[in-house]
Amino acid sequence: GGQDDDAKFMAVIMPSATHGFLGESIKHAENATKKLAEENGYSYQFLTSDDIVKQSNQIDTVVARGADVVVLWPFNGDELKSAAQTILDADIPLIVYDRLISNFNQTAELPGDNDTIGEEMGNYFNDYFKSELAAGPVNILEFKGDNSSVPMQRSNGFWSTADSNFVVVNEFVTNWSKDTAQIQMETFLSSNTKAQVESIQGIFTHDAEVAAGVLAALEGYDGAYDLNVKLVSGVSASREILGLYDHYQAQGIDQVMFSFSPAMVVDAIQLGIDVLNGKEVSGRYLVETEMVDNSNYKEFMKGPVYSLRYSIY
Amino acid sequence: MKNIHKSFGAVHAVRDVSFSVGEAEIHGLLGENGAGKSTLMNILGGILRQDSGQIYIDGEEHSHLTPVKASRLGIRFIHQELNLVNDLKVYENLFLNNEIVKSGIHLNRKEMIRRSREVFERMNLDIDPTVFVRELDTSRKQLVEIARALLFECRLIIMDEPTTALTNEEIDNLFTIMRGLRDEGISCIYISHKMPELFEICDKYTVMRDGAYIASGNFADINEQQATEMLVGRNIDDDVFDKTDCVQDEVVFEAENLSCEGYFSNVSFKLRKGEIIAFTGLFGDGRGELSECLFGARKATDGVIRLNGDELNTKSIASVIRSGVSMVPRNRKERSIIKDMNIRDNISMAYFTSRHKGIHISPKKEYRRYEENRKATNIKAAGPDHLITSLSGGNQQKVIFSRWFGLDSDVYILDNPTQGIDVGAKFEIYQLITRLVDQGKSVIVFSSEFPEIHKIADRCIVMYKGEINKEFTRKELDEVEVMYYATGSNKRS
Amino acid sequence: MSTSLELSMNKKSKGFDFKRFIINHNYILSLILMLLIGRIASDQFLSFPSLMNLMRSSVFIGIIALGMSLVIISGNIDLSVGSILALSAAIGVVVFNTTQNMLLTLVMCMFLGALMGFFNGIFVGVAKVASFIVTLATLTAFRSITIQFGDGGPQIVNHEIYFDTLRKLGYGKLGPFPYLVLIFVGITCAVWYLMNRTKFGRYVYAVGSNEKAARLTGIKVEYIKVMIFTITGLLTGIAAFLYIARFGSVDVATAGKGFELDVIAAVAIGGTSMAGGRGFIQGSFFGAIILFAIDAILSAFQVPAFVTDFIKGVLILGAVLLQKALDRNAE
Amino acid sequence: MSTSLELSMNKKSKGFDFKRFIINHNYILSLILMLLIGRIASDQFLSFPSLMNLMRSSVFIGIIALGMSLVIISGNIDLSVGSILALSAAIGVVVFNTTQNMLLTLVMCMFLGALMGFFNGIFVGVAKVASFIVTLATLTAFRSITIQFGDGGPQIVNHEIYFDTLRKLGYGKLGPFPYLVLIFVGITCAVWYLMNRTKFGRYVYAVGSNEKAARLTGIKVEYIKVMIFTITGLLTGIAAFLYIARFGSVDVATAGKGFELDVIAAVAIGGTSMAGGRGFIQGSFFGAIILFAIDAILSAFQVPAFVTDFIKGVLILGAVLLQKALDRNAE
Ligand SMILES: Nc1ncnc2c1ncn2[C@@H]1O[C@H](COP(=O)(O)OP(=O)(O)OP(=O)(O)O)[C@@H](O)[C@H]1O
Ligand SMILES: Nc1ncnc2c1ncn2[C@@H]1O[C@H](COP(=O)(O)OP(=O)(O)OP(=O)(O)O)[C@@H](O)[C@H]1O
Ligand SMILES: [Mg+2]
Ligand SMILES: [Mg+2]
Repeated sequence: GGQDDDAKFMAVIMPSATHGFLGESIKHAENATKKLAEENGYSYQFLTSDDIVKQSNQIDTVVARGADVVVLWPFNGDELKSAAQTILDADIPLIVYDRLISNFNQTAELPGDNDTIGEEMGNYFNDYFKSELAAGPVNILEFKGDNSSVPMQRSNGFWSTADSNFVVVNEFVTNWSKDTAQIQMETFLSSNTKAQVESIQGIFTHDAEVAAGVLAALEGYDGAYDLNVKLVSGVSASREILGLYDHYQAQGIDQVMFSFSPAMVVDAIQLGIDVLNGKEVSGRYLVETEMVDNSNYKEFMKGPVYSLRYSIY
Repeated sequence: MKNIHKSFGAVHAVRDVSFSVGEAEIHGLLGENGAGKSTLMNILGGILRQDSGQIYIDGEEHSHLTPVKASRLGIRFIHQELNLVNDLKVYENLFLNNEIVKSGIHLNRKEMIRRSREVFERMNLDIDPTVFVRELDTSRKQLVEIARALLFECRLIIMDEPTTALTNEEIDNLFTIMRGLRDEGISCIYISHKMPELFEICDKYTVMRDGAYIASGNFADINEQQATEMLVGRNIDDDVFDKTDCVQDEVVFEAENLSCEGYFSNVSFKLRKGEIIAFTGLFGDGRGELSECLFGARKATDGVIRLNGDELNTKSIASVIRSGVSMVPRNRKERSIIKDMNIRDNISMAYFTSRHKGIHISPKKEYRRYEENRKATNIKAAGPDHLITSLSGGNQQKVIFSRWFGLDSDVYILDNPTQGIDVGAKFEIYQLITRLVDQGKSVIVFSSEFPEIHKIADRCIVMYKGEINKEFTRKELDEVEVMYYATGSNKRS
Repeated sequence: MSTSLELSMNKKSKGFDFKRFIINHNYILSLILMLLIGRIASDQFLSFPSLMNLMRSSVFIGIIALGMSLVIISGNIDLSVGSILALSAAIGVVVFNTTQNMLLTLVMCMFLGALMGFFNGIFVGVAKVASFIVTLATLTAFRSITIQFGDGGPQIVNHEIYFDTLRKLGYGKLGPFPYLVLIFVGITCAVWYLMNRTKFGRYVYAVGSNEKAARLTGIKVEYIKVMIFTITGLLTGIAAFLYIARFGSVDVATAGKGFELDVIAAVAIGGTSMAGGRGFIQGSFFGAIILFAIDAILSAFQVPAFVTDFIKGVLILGAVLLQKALDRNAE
Repeated sequence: MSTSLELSMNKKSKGFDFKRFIINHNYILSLILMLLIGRIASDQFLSFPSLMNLMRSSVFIGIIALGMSLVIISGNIDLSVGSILALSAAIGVVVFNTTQNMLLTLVMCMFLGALMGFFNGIFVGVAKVASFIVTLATLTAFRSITIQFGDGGPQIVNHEIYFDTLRKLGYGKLGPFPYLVLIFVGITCAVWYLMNRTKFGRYVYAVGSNEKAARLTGIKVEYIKVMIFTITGLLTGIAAFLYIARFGSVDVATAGKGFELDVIAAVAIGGTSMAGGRGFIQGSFFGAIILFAIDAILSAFQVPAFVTDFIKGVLILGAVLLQKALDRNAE
């Protein structure tokens, strides 16, 4: 929308929907862009792409079109640095969302705090397994999102705080997919030795969908061994996973999710609008994350983060 | 068929042809390459739709035929090119799209195999219907193709050059069956470039030239000479072929105890400068493999090949070509034609692999090479940049000859060089071959056509079951004798 | 002539040819090899429940691989299966949530799958565009529709009803056999029958081996191609229904993503020639199981996540090379 | 016979055949169409800088597409190019950070690319495994090595040095022409020369058109196939170097992911037959540009995010259908 040539012009550039979290984020961002820009009488362009070559081309295009502000969710922070530099070189304010661009002077950034998420999760595991850790090694499994930088940060954060008595028996790359995670978990349970299967006490994952797959596999297990998994963790406290907290607690499995709402991208769009409105915008706005476990999930579902996320569905 | 017209773009392949076949008659259809025979038959078989004209079957008009309709009307078609599915079994091919089914969908394999056996018995053939077609030889594939036509009730069988890959004995078998069919009231349309066959089997003839109807009548009323003149439209004196003897003493090419396990063994011969040796024999004599071994296209398991006294390096085909041996392979479509390429590149290809220095190609030189070859071999083509597939069969073969003649090799191996080409084109190819030996080259021809061997060969080597059975000089050549040794009759008694 | 004929007949042995059998069906060899290797890593590996689990994991890839075999035997390729699965399943979830009728959901999934396959088939068979390009385009387009349909978020089967209905199908067993495995075996038999005992099957081979010859016998090649893609879509639709039953939700962005590569790998491991014309349905069945056996082995040996893909690539190549080696030996 | 030949000769016009030209080179038509459509959406679309932008973004896909054309003309396919790009580029970054030598980095990228291509070529040409399967396996395996090499994290060119060296190449211009575009055009000309004015080019066409006949004219088919894949790897290596220059870092997990599909789409849009034997190098050049023109149009028209891929799929199919339609009209 908005072909009015005199109006100020905001460009929003995001990756395309490669997994559920991005899909929801795009939905929120597209809605917010349209709504906020129209309310304020600005024109806008909302773009998604599926690799950095296209994303940097989109940057070139909006720079050439004379954007007045760019809100960028880089495909990969560092790979987009060079392209993002052209935005700054053209004296266009730049808001960077989620991914970190190292050594960079963007106008403002809202990095997803993936390191902190990992660290907090490590701490939570330390507390949860306090007594077991005191007794000796605690075996866990790790289910990664994919091999890109976001899951790397979550893993690194986790292992920076997690007790050295935690032992990863096996790790899996799920590509953020519930079905892949579930099949991987089932395969683990049915193809490893009794000692290994029974030794697993905790499962650390990077995503709520992935956690849901792991939990489904545990629930469906009908093999001969005794499972001892007590805790499954994940990121993004989605409606679906929260709905299963009681269900799995009844089976003796606790969950902990760190909220990471797809609606947070709206804040970045708002900053872009603020720039156009002439407000001073600069610095770093950390995207807040909240710990949600069996003890507090009901309050969380009444809170603002949760309700904003599901306000458009 | 009345007033049939058919054009392919610019080519008016069939022009106002009318043609009729009576009951219980074998009707020979004659014409040069590209005369329009296959096209006319494809119209009758429902594969092509005529531009105009009518088709009457039993007096009723059926002008919009499809292959399915045609076969329902009792027309069976044996195509000029093999049309079998290599990855299906023989019986499955025979019944393809005519399957026998039980309860609606279930294939009745037993019945199909039984009926396949029956038809092979009738044809006096020993082919197992449950083997895959890909495991059969060309000749047997052709026989399967024929069997497919005989399998079902029919009124008319169209045979478009059914005998190109068959041995004489197989041809005799086929003729016996055809006569049997005629006695049952079934008619045949028989297309062939081989005059003796036509005269032997056919009752009536129709001649086509350049897509037009020329004449028809009874074979009893004409002789081969007249038939040839009709179809060529000019006078060719076929028998007077000036083969001068230009054999010199020097041995150019020599094979010693050459063997290839499972195909042939202990083949030895010496080829002299300016000499033409013909290899002949029957199915399974290993000639095809021998020709490949001589060219380095197949690894011999034992023995040596010498060229001008030195052992020939058969490590790669390229090295064989570079040493001075060229080969025109059999089965042009499969082994020679590079179908997506123009005529010029098709000619130049062997030159590139063996003679060309450096990597750069100069189009100018390519055009010159094309022009020289076109003149030398009398290729009739619209231009060097047209696809080779736009040419008629005979002209395609001349392009392939040109590919090799330009190399100035010492030895030429010609494997079935005149397959499926007409009398006129054949004549020109014989002239090309004799011109080679006039220039002091030596030639090895692999052929199963006796008239051909008779015309050009200085010596003829007859193979039987992978071994040399007999050698004839030009003077001793005699068709009956050749057959005697080719069938191995000497070994039996 | 008779003598020369005998010569050639001698070489072809009659009756059951064991060597030939192993060469044609060498995927059996590969599977046994994999299972033995797995057994080294873990004593659980060859147990019956463990094998059942292996088979149950391979159901989705496996059922689609049956369809893909038809496509590949006919000389084509279908890259869009993953997207077909996602769209059929996403709509299937909505249908189920609305009607709570399993049969209707199944029918809907099958119908949608078949429809998308039909669409591919029209472009390949009738418009005669290379199947690689058609399905490359629809791979993108169908996924886009799915995401649009799901508004970017997951489609989830109503929790309570799921446990009482679909989940029973996805997790339940008949005696020791999971329903999913029984269905997989059943569908494999049906497709095997289709390809080996009906006219249609013969036509698929004929089209893949020699399209021109097929056309000249009066086979409607266009129609066969449309059918092949439609059947593949239909089978993918069934897989989509089972997917819902097993996972209870469909993430519109990731469900079925990249399946095409696994499916094609399964078909190739099963011995079907990429050039068309030759292949065995049962090969694709085992090919899918082998593919998941590779995963299970890697899991049992606790291979690090980053390395698994490397080893997987090597093993796939190895399985296909084994085929080639056996085939060459035979000549 | 002579008369019928003359007849056919008369009808084939000599000299320049405009209609034939448009049919063969219809990608030009597609491109013009795309540009005009884009012009409707935005008056800036046809400006010179905007066109340069378009070309500059198509450089990576475009250079790889040149190599892919060889592969496809020879009747094969290469799915591993994205992974080859990632591994070459990842190691290239390390080489550059260590030596700060651009030339050495380029050479290293080219060498690594060629090596991986050679590896593919050996399996396809010598071991005679279907290229689809070989490169499907190496697609996975090379990526796995890359991730292992980069330890899962991005490889980043040293910040200060990057801005003084490589970035100048990636962003700089010679007069109005970006360096990248000039390099792209240069390489296109080189590959065009290779395919149209050297023996090697003729061999590639011959192998794709009729492998058996090619072998019998003395062409070493195995060697040609190995060369084709090696050259494609080499070109991908060059693209990897330019990738470093333009982006300054390589994400080992995602760099080049899915490129193979874009590359193949570019080649197909450029009019190269998927069946092998036929195609134009310049077609792939324009094909890549058309592919990015489609993206640019979608951006210009502000198509909703979830729908872009759908339209893209439709447009790719449309471009290939246009080709078919013209081709059929010609008959
Ligand atoms: N599909 C086609 N497209 C274009 N031209 C064709 C086609 N089929 C045949 N022709 C042309 O039509 C003419 C007649 O061909 P046809 O195959 O009927 O000849 P023929 O008499 O059977 O020759 P031969 O003895 O070589 O088999 C030839 O000039 C040929 O090039
Ligand atoms: N181009 C051809 N033209 C005609 N007939 C052919 C051609 N090629 C092969 N044949 C026939 O096909 C059959 C099998 O040929 P092949 O070369 O494979 O066998 P072979 O063992 O060499 O015996 P032969 O030399 O008698 O063909 C033979 O009957 C041969 O005459
Ligand atoms: Mg003919
Ligand atoms: Mg002919």
